[in-house]
Amino acid sequence: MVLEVRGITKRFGGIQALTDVTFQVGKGEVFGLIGPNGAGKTTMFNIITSMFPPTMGEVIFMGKKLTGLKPHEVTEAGVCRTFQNIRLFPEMTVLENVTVGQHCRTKSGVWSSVFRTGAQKQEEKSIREKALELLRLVGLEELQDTFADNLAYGQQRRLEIARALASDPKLLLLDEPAAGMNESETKDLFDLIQNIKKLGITVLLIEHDMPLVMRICDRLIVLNFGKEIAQGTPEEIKNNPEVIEAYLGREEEEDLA
Amino acid sequence: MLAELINPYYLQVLSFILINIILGVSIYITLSTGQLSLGHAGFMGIGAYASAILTLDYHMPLVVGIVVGAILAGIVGLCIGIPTLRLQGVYLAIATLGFGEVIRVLFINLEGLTKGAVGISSIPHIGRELVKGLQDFGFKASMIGLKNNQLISLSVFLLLLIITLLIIAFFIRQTNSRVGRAFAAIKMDERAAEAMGVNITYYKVLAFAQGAMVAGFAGALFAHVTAYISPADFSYHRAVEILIFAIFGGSEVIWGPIFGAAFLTAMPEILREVNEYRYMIYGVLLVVMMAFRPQGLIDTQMIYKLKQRRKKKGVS
Amino acid sequence: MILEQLINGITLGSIYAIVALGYTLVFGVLDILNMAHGEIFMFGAFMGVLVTNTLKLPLIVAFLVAIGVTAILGFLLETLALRPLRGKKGVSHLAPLISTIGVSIFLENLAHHFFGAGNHPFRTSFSEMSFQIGTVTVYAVQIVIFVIAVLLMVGLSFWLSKTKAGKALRACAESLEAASILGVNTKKMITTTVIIASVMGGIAGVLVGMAFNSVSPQMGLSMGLKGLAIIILGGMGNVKGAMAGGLILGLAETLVVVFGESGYRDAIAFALIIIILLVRPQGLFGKASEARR
Amino acid sequence: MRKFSKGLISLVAVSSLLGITACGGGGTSSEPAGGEKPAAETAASGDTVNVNVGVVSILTGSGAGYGEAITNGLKLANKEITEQGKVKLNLLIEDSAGKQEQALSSAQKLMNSDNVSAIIGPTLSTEMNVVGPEADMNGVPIIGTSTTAQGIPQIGDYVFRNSIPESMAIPASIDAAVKAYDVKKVAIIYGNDDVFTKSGFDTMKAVAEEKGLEITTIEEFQKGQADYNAQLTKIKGTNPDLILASALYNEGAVIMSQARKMGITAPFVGGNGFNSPEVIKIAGEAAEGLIVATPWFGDKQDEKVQAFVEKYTAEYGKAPDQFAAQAYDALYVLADAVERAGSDDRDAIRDALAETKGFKGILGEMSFDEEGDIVMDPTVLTIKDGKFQLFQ
Repeated sequence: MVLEVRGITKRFGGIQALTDVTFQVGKGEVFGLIGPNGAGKTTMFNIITSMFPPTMGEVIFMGKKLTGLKPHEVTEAGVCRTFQNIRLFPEMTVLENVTVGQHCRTKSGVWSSVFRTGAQKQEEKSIREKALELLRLVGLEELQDTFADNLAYGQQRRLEIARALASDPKLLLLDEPAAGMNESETKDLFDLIQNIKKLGITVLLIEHDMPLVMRICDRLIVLNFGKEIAQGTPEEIKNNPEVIEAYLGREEEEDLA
Repeated sequence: MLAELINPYYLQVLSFILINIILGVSIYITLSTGQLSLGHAGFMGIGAYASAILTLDYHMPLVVGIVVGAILAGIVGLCIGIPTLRLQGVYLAIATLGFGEVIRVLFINLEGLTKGAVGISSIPHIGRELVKGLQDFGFKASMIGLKNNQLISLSVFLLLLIITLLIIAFFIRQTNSRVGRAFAAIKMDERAAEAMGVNITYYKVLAFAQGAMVAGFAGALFAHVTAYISPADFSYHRAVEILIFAIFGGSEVIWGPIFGAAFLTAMPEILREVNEYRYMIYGVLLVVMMAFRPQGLIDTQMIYKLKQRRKKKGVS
Repeated sequence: MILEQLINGITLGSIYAIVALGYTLVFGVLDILNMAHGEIFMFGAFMGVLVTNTLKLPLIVAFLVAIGVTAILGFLLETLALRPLRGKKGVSHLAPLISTIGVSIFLENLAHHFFGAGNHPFRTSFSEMSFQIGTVTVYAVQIVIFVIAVLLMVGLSFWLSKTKAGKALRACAESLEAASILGVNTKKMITTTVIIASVMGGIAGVLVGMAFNSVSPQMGLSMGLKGLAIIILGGMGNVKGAMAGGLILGLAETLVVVFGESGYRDAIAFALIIIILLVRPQGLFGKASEARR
Repeated sequence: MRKFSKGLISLVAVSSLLGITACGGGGTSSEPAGGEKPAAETAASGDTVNVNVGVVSILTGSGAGYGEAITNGLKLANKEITEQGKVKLNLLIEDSAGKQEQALSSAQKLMNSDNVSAIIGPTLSTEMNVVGPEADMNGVPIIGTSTTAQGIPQIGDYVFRNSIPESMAIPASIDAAVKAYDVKKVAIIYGNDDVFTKSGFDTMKAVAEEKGLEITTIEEFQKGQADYNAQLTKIKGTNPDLILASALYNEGAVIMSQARKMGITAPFVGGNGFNSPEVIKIAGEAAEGLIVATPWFGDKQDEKVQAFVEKYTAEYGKAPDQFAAQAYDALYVLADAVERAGSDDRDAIRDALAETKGFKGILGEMSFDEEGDIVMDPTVLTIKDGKFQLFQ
């Protein structure tokens, strides 16, 4: 197992955001995390990446406990994420954004940077090469010198993925990557996720675009009001009466189509 | 020819500009991780007092005094930086303001060490010491056709120029490196930087301590250029003045505070009438800059465009 | 002796509290530290001097003029220095702080120009009124200051919690966006808040002038920094905390003198800022959750 | 490296540009920089000695009031000196804004661009601490007219002052007060964050100890404080016969006002900074009983003094204070020295200044001691019936 989420419960003040959620993600899987708005999906991401601690439960990644680590230590361990409400570094160029992603895989400090040691120069060169390679992967190579702020919406989503990939993750957490994308962009995203999967990277995906989810995910978990209501393959989920009810009750019928 | 060009007055003004540039750089470093410090006058004071006391009371060489002063300010910055890390934005600014004032009160009250409000006078002067050193080697001002005071002012200026250029070069290189990118990432989006594997605690404390150290360094130089310091030199107004260098010139790129410090220091010399309204202008400047150009006159876009233009020219 | 010192401390503390109330109101609603508050306070004090000493008009006129002028200053502060920053893309949360520092520097030096650097006497027959309790002389001004401080605190709490306008204001404090969706005219509410806060500063200014017979352009900075310390002590945006914090600081400063360390009197406020921020950033009376990070 | 050299080029460009503009701004002065002694040539052309005198004073900012009085006093003196025609002094006035850095820049300008033979000023002791050593090193005689802190004349051979230091004023006034009121116990209150009040306090404490007076308490206050009640209540509790207050008149007047209101009736002794007619304006009746020692007494029954007061009032619309008077006398002392030196040579003027003995000015009779400090007997004054009077 790459990721084991064990009995996660999270309370904010009086609000129960997550209740005893447990699931496992196998190596190389694309695992979907779905549910209506406010179901606690992003909260789950925040707990996995240690942005804040769970009230109860723990997260194990490749046999290592993530709970209690600092967020950057989680990234170092090989878990990286994107954000639902895109959080790029707006005043950096596209290329620079990706280089920041490589931060925890590189090590030049103040002195080697200031004195431009051989090792540092070598490292800078390889950082750049790798960043360009990743931009090629997401199709933004042409725009490398553009400020991230000036990118189109879909491009920003892809840049965020490239930036996350730069940290050499074994597990990639994508938070609604298709949100706001048109049909052709969504198709490109589908291909991109397939490619990421081919690289041997496990993907945990939050997404509202059900056709995309059903096509790309190997397995899914469905949350509603912070509780698991179903877990299984897309086929099993589609036919689960509880899931249908949860979605029907929220007038989002077509989402499951 | 040379003798007529070298006017101690201009060199004096330029020397103060250089010291203020170093101060501008010091606040730039702190700001480059998005931390606003109103305590830089305090760090400057620590550097100045430490160096003055070491050279005057303990007869240490100037170099030792200045370096120890800077390091001490850096250490204090470290000690302040770590606990204040959990404070954000406004709260950090207020805490540093409190720190700066406490330091000033300590300067006033620790009379045994600092001579209180009366201040420390006859601090060894960089230029005079340097020229004395040269004379010991048998070098005299008249040998290059200068008067003694011209040589003194010239040596102060050149020394400060070299130091300033080194500091600027240091931080330009740091900015264009992994460390600088981490700083910038933290400034733009702390949470995203954290998620990308940047140890924000480490880099924020690093930036804070570096800023404190550079401010302390500038303070030590200041003490040895004016040869007299008193607690009033390191008040809240000084902290605001340092901040204005960065706010006016711009805090996104290092050229911003450099320009800000140079322009605002030279302005009252060139336009003496401005002096009367200097602080009123500062006040209006802060408000106007925040409303119309919060990033300062010189920003990333501007530098970027300049670079693009140069690139194009290179091609054609 | 100690009784007299207590009265001194409470008087000073009440003044601090009135200054801090204005601070805390703006912070509570707008999340902005108004660094120019001290200077608005100073202008209020100068209006008092101008009216009573220069124009020889009665004290009540002084209060009215001070209220009027500080209200205008508050309005200008909001429209010129704060509103342009609001909702603008890419403006950091530090911008209003810096902008109000700008206003404070400007006002301090403007006062220098208008009124000169020196202290101005503030003589009114009212400030001479006193009575004797045992061996202790109590001045009417001291009582008035304390009463006004309490009234303002109670009034402000009542207004915030019970009246419609106050509720709208608190809605603004929760979330400007949500308040405007709920139909609150946020622009008007914000302007009102800044004006009320400024007026409270103005009133405090006149009271200080009366109590200490001294008004100078520099008093704004010193009082402003004290006010800052108090709201950090009492919890940002906390009305009762501001009152308690003011009294604590006033008494602490007086006691430091009593125990013979008057040289550190000014340092108390600054040391308090640091200690409170590090140990209990939500302030003595704030709720812990308010100050996450 | 490329980036670095680019930076270097732009910085050099910026600084040279500033240099050029600074030249443009500075070029308005009467003498071009460079030539060894341009003034000497003009001096040779006439019978009278023609000398450039630099003035560094606060013309802008919070201390501008002092600077105004000083420059007014100087201008008035210069007008008279020119009329007398024995020497001709060209006053070149530069602003220091009360800041050390700017005072130093201004002095550098005067010494190097304008080639002055002597400097009067700067206004504050803090400024003199920075400017003095530089002037001394350049061999330019410099006279402080308002710098009263300890150690000023000791900066060097070229540094003089004609303002009486606290170490002269305070013993005189304490002496007088002790005699008149049979003082045994004194309380001290002083501003601990200001150079002048702090050094004044040091003197007060030393004098009180030397005279065997019991110090009941020492209280401190800080700039910008409006409330002195806590300190005064404490002083009141110790019931002193005399209160020594080292404060600038702005704060001092408020302290007296609050003290009297509290029922403290003991007389006050103040330092140089406390001595101003403004005290009466601010504190009103509460100012009664303030004792100060001063070189300057405007109501003195002396022809010279009255003539000065009359002329000054006619010219500037207000009565002169001690700063104006000290500056006025300083320029006369300098003119006297220039006349004796007979040239604009800096060293000659210095030597002549050092020999000044028994000079009779509006302040009284004064000399310089071997360190360049003033020697004279100050007058002790007290505030009575709403004005300064001789203390009996």
